[in-house]
Amino acid sequence: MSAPDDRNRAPNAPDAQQANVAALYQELILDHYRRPRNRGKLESPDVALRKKNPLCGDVIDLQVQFDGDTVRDVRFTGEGCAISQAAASMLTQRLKGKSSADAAQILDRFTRMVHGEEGAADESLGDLRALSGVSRLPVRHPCALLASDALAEALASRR
Amino acid sequence: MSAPDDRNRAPNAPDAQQANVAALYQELILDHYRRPRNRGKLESPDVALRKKNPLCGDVIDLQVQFDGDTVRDVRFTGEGCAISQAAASMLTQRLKGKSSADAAQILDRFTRMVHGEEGAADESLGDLRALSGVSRLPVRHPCALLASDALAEALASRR
Amino acid sequence: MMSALSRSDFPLLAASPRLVYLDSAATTQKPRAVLDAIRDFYESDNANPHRGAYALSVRATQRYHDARARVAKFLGVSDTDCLIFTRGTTESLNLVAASWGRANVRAGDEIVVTGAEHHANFVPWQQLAIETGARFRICELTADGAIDLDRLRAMLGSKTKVVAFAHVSNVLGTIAPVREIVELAHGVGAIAVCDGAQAAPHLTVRFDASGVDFFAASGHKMLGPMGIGVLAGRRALLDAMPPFLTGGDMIEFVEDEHSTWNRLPHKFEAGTPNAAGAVGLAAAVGVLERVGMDAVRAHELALVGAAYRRLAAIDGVRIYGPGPEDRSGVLSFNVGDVHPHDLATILDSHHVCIRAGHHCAQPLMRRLGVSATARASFYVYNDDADIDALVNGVMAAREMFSRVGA
Amino acid sequence: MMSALSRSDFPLLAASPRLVYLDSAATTQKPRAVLDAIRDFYESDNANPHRGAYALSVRATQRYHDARARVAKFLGVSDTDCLIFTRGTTESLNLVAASWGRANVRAGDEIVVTGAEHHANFVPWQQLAIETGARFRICELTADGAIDLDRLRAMLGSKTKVVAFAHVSNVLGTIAPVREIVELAHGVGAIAVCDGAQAAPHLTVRFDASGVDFFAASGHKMLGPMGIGVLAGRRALLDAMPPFLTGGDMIEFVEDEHSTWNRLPHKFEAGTPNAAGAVGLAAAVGVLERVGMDAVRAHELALVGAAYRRLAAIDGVRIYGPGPEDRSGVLSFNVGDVHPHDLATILDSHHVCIRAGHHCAQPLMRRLGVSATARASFYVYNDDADIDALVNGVMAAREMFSRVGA
Ligand SMILES: Cc1ncc(COP(=O)(O)O)c(C=O)c1O
Ligand SMILES: Cc1ncc(COP(=O)(O)O)c(C=O)c1O
Repeated sequence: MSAPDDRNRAPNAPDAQQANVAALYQELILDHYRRPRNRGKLESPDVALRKKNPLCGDVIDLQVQFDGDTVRDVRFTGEGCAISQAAASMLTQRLKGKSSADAAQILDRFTRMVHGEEGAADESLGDLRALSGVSRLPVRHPCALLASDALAEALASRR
Repeated sequence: MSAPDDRNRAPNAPDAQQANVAALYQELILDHYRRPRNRGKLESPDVALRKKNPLCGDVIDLQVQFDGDTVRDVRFTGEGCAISQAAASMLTQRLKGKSSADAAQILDRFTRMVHGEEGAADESLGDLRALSGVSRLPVRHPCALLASDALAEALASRR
Repeated sequence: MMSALSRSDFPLLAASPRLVYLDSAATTQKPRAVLDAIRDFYESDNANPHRGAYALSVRATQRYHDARARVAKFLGVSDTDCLIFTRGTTESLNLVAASWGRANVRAGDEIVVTGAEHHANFVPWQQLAIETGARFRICELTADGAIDLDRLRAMLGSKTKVVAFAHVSNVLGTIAPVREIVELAHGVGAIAVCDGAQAAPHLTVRFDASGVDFFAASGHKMLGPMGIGVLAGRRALLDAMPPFLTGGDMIEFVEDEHSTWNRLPHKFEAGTPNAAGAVGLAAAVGVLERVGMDAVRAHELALVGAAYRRLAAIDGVRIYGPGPEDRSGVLSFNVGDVHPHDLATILDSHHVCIRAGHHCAQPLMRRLGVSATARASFYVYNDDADIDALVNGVMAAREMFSRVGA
Repeated sequence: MMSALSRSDFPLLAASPRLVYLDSAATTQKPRAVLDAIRDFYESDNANPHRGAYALSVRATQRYHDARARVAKFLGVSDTDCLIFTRGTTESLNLVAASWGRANVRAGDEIVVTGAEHHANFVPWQQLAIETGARFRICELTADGAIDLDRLRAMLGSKTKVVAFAHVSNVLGTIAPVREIVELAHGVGAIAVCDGAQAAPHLTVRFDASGVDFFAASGHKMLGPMGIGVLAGRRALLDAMPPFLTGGDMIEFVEDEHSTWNRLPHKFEAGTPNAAGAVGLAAAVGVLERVGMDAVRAHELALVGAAYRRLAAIDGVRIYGPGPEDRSGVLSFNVGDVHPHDLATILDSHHVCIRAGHHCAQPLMRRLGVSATARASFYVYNDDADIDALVNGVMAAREMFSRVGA
C-alpha cells in the first residue's frame, strides 16, 4: 500500500524514545515477566494486602512474612503488564532477607528512580536498575510503582 | 472626565439604529404607554386569559366580551415596557367592534409587520404602524407580540 | 485509501507529520474550521445568550440557535426544541437516568442494558436500579460480541421500563440493529435509550426515523470541541419529565415556595450555555456534511478492512468482535502475551497512538475474559500509511517480546 | 480612570471601538491570551486526558492537571484534588444540592438561603426542600439589600443543615460578610455554601481561609471560556459524598451489580473532561494574576463610584443596594418610569450594552418591589469613556420619555 499524501514519514532509524523503549523491554525484564519470581501465596502471612490501579485495571495481592524485623518471605499474585510484573518479581526478590529499614530504603530509592531523580539508582537497587527507563514514560510510572507501593504499605503496617 | 485610550468614540450624529429607536419611541407610543386605553377588567367576560413572557417577566391579563361574532369589548391589565403596553392599548382599540375574522386578519398582519415582512403593514393596521420599527429589534418582538398572541388565543378559543 | 480529509486541515496533524493518531474513538482531532468558528464566536459575537437586551447578545443568541438547528438537522431531529445541548454523552445519559428514570422507574421494574456498554450507559442505570429497587439486567452478547436479539426478546416483559444500548460499541465496533431493538422495547412498553457517542461521528443518524426515545452524543468525538454534546428526545417524554439541573434560564417563574419551568429546550439547559461550544460543534457538523456521511463510512470501512486483514495475518494477534464488514472503524485486539499497555508504549515510541486498557467497559472486558485490550480507531484523517505504521509497530513489539520464550 | 487592561487585548472590543460593554456580570469578553491558549491546546496537545498510553495523551493530561493546580492556587485552594471542574456555577451548586443534599438533608431539617440569591443558588435548594420535606427558609435582607446577620442568627438552629449565600450579589453588588456567615453556620453545625460566581472575577478569593464548605464559580464570568467552571469543597465532605454524575473516569471498578468510585477529584468528573476549557480558564487566571486582584478591585471601585455618583445625580434615577464604597462593580437602577427594557433598547442604539430584566433573581425583584431593573456592570476593560456613554444614554432616554407627560 502506498502513502499517497504529502506526509513526511518516520525514517527507519529509531529516535531517542524508540531506543529508550527498546532498552526497557530487555531480556531481563521480559524474563521476569514470563517467569515471575515469588509468585504465589504464603501459608501464614503476617501482612496481606491488595493494591489496585484503576486506570489500567492492574491488581496486586501481596503477602509478607516477617522474622522479627526481617522480611522473611514475600509472595504476590495478580495480573498486569510486563513492567508491573517484572517490578513485582524483582522487588520481592531484592527485599527478601532485608531488615525493614533496609527494605524501606530500597523502596524509597526505587520510587525516586522511577520518578527520574538524578542519582537515585545506586547499587542497592541491583537488577532493579533495569527499570530506570520507565522514568521517561510518565504514564507507566503507576505500573512500575504498584508493587513498590504495596510493599511499602506492608512494611509500614508492621511499625 | 477624559477618554484616555485610543478609542474612536461614537460621533455625535446618530446612526441608523439610533434614528430607528428614536422614531419608535415617538409621542403616540409613549402616550399609549402612559395612558393605556382599555386598561381594566370586564364585569362578565366571555374569555379571560393570562399570557406571560418569562424572558422579561411581562404578564398580560386579557378579557374579551363578544356580541355574536363581533368583539364587543376588550380589556387588559398587566405590567410591561412601553412597547408591550402601547401594543396592548392600540390593539385592543383597533379590534373593538370588528368581526372575529377581521380581527384575526389584523392580528396576523400585525404579527407579520413585527416580523419585518415587506408590505404587511397596510391601512387596516392604522396607528399600529407606529410600531413597525420594532421589526429591526428582534429581542423586542416578544414585547410587541404579547398582547397580539393573547388576543389571537382569545379569538381562537371562541371558534 | 487516501484520507477523506487532508491532514493539512487539522493543525495538530499538520504540525506533526510523523504522528499516527489512531485513538479517535476516545477523542478526535479538530479541523481548522472548528477552531476558527470558536474563535470567531468569541471575537465577533460573544455575549450571554437569551439574556441580553442589546444587539451583541441577540447575535450570540442567534448563533446558539443556529447551531442547534444545524446539529438537529444533522442528526435527523425535526423538532429542534427536542435537541438539548449538554456537556457530552455522559451528562446526556445521566440526565435521562436521573430525570426520566426517577420519575418512571419503581421497585420491581426492570432496566435492561447490554454486556457491551460503556460505563456512561451502564453505571447510571445500575445506580438507578440500586436507588429505586428496580432489577438491573444485562443482556449477554453473541459469541462475536453482537447484541443477541433472541436473548433480548426473551428478557423483555411488562416489567421492563428501559432498554439502553450503544448504537456502536466503542470496543468492538459492533453496530446495533437499532430498529429491531426499538421494536422489542416498544413492544413491551419500554423506552429505548441509544448511546450514540460512537454512532454520530461515523454513521448517518436519523433520530426521528430510528424510533429511539433518547439519543446521546459527544461533540469532541465528531471533530467538535470538548465540553459540548447533545441529547435528543421525544417531545412527549421531555415535556413530562422534571428538570435535571435547576437555575437560571430553565425557569419560568420562581416563587418563594415553588417554581415553574421554561419550555423546551430551555427546561433542560440550566445556567449559561456553552454557546461557543455549540457553534464549534455546528462547524464540525458542517465539515462532516461536506465530506458526506456515506463517504465517511466508506472510508472507515476500507481502513478497518485493511487493518483487520493485515493484523489478523500476524501470528498471535487476536481481534475481538465481528468481521470487518460489519463494524465501525474500531479494532480491539491483543498480540500474544504482550500486555496492551506494553504494546501501546512500544507503538507510541513509533509515533503510533492507540489506546490500551478497559476502554471504560469493564463489564465487557469480563465477558471477553481479558483485563484489557489494545484498540486502534480510525477517522476521516487516517490513511493507508497509518495502517502501515500500526502493522509495523505491532510486528516490532512481537519481535521484542519473542526474544524471551514464554 | 484608564482601563486596567487595554481594549486591544480583547479582540472583540478592539474590533468594535464604539462598543461600550457593560454586561460583564452576565459574561465577560475574552482576552487574546485565553483564545490563544484554547487554540494552542487543540493544535498541540489535544487528546483525551487520563486515558491514553501515548505521549500526546500524557501532554493533554498534564495540561489539564496544570490548569487545575493554577486555578486552585488562584482561589486559595491548597488541596488541589478538592478543586473539581464543572460546566459552571449552576452545575457546581446543583452538584452540592444533589449529592451532599440528598445524603444529608431529611424531612424537618432546614435549608437557609438569602433573599438576594441568583436562581442557581435558590431553585436547587428549594427543590431539594420540596423533595426531602425539609423547610426552605429565606433570610430577608436589610433595607439597603445586605445580608441581615441578626436575622440570620435568629433563624439558625439545630435543624439548620445548609446556609447558602452569594459572596457577591449579581444584582446589587453587595459583598457578603463571609467569615461571619460561616461562623454562624458552623456554630449550629450547618455547612456554608458560597456562590462565588460574582466574587471570583472581582475579589481576592481564599477558599481555605474563608472557612466556607463549598465554593462555586464560572469561567466565562472571569475572562475564561464558556462551558467550564469550578467547585471547591472540603475533602472530608467530598470524600463522604456519593457521586453526582456516573460514567467513565469517575469509577474504580464496575461490577455487574455495583461499582466503586475513583479518588478525588475524578469521583466528581464523569466523562471526558473539558480539558481545553480548563486550559482556557487557567490562562484567564493568569491574565487576572498579572493585573493583580487588588488592582482589579481598585479599578472597579473607582468606576462604580464614578458611575454611581453621576447616575444618582440624574433626576428620576433610583439605584438599588448599598453605597458605592461597599459594592462590587455592579449597578442596578431604574430611570423614572422608563421601563428597563426600553432603556436597554435606547442605550443599545447608543452602542451601550446593559442588561434589563430580573437578572435570574425573581425573589429579589419581589423584595425590591420591581419587576425588572436595568443593570450596568464593570470589568477590567472598562474606563471613564464607558461611563460617559452610559450617562449620556440614560439622559437621552429620560429626555425621549419626557416628551409625553406621565
Ligand atoms: C451570583 C450568580 N450565581 C450563579 C450564576 C450562574 O452562573 P452560570 O450561568 O455560569 O452557571 C450567576 C450568573 O449567571 C451569578 O451571577
Ligand atoms: C460508546 C460511548 N459512550 C459514552 C461515552 C462517553 O462520552 P463522553 O466521555 O464524551 O461523555 C463514550 C466515550 O468515551 C463512548 O465511546
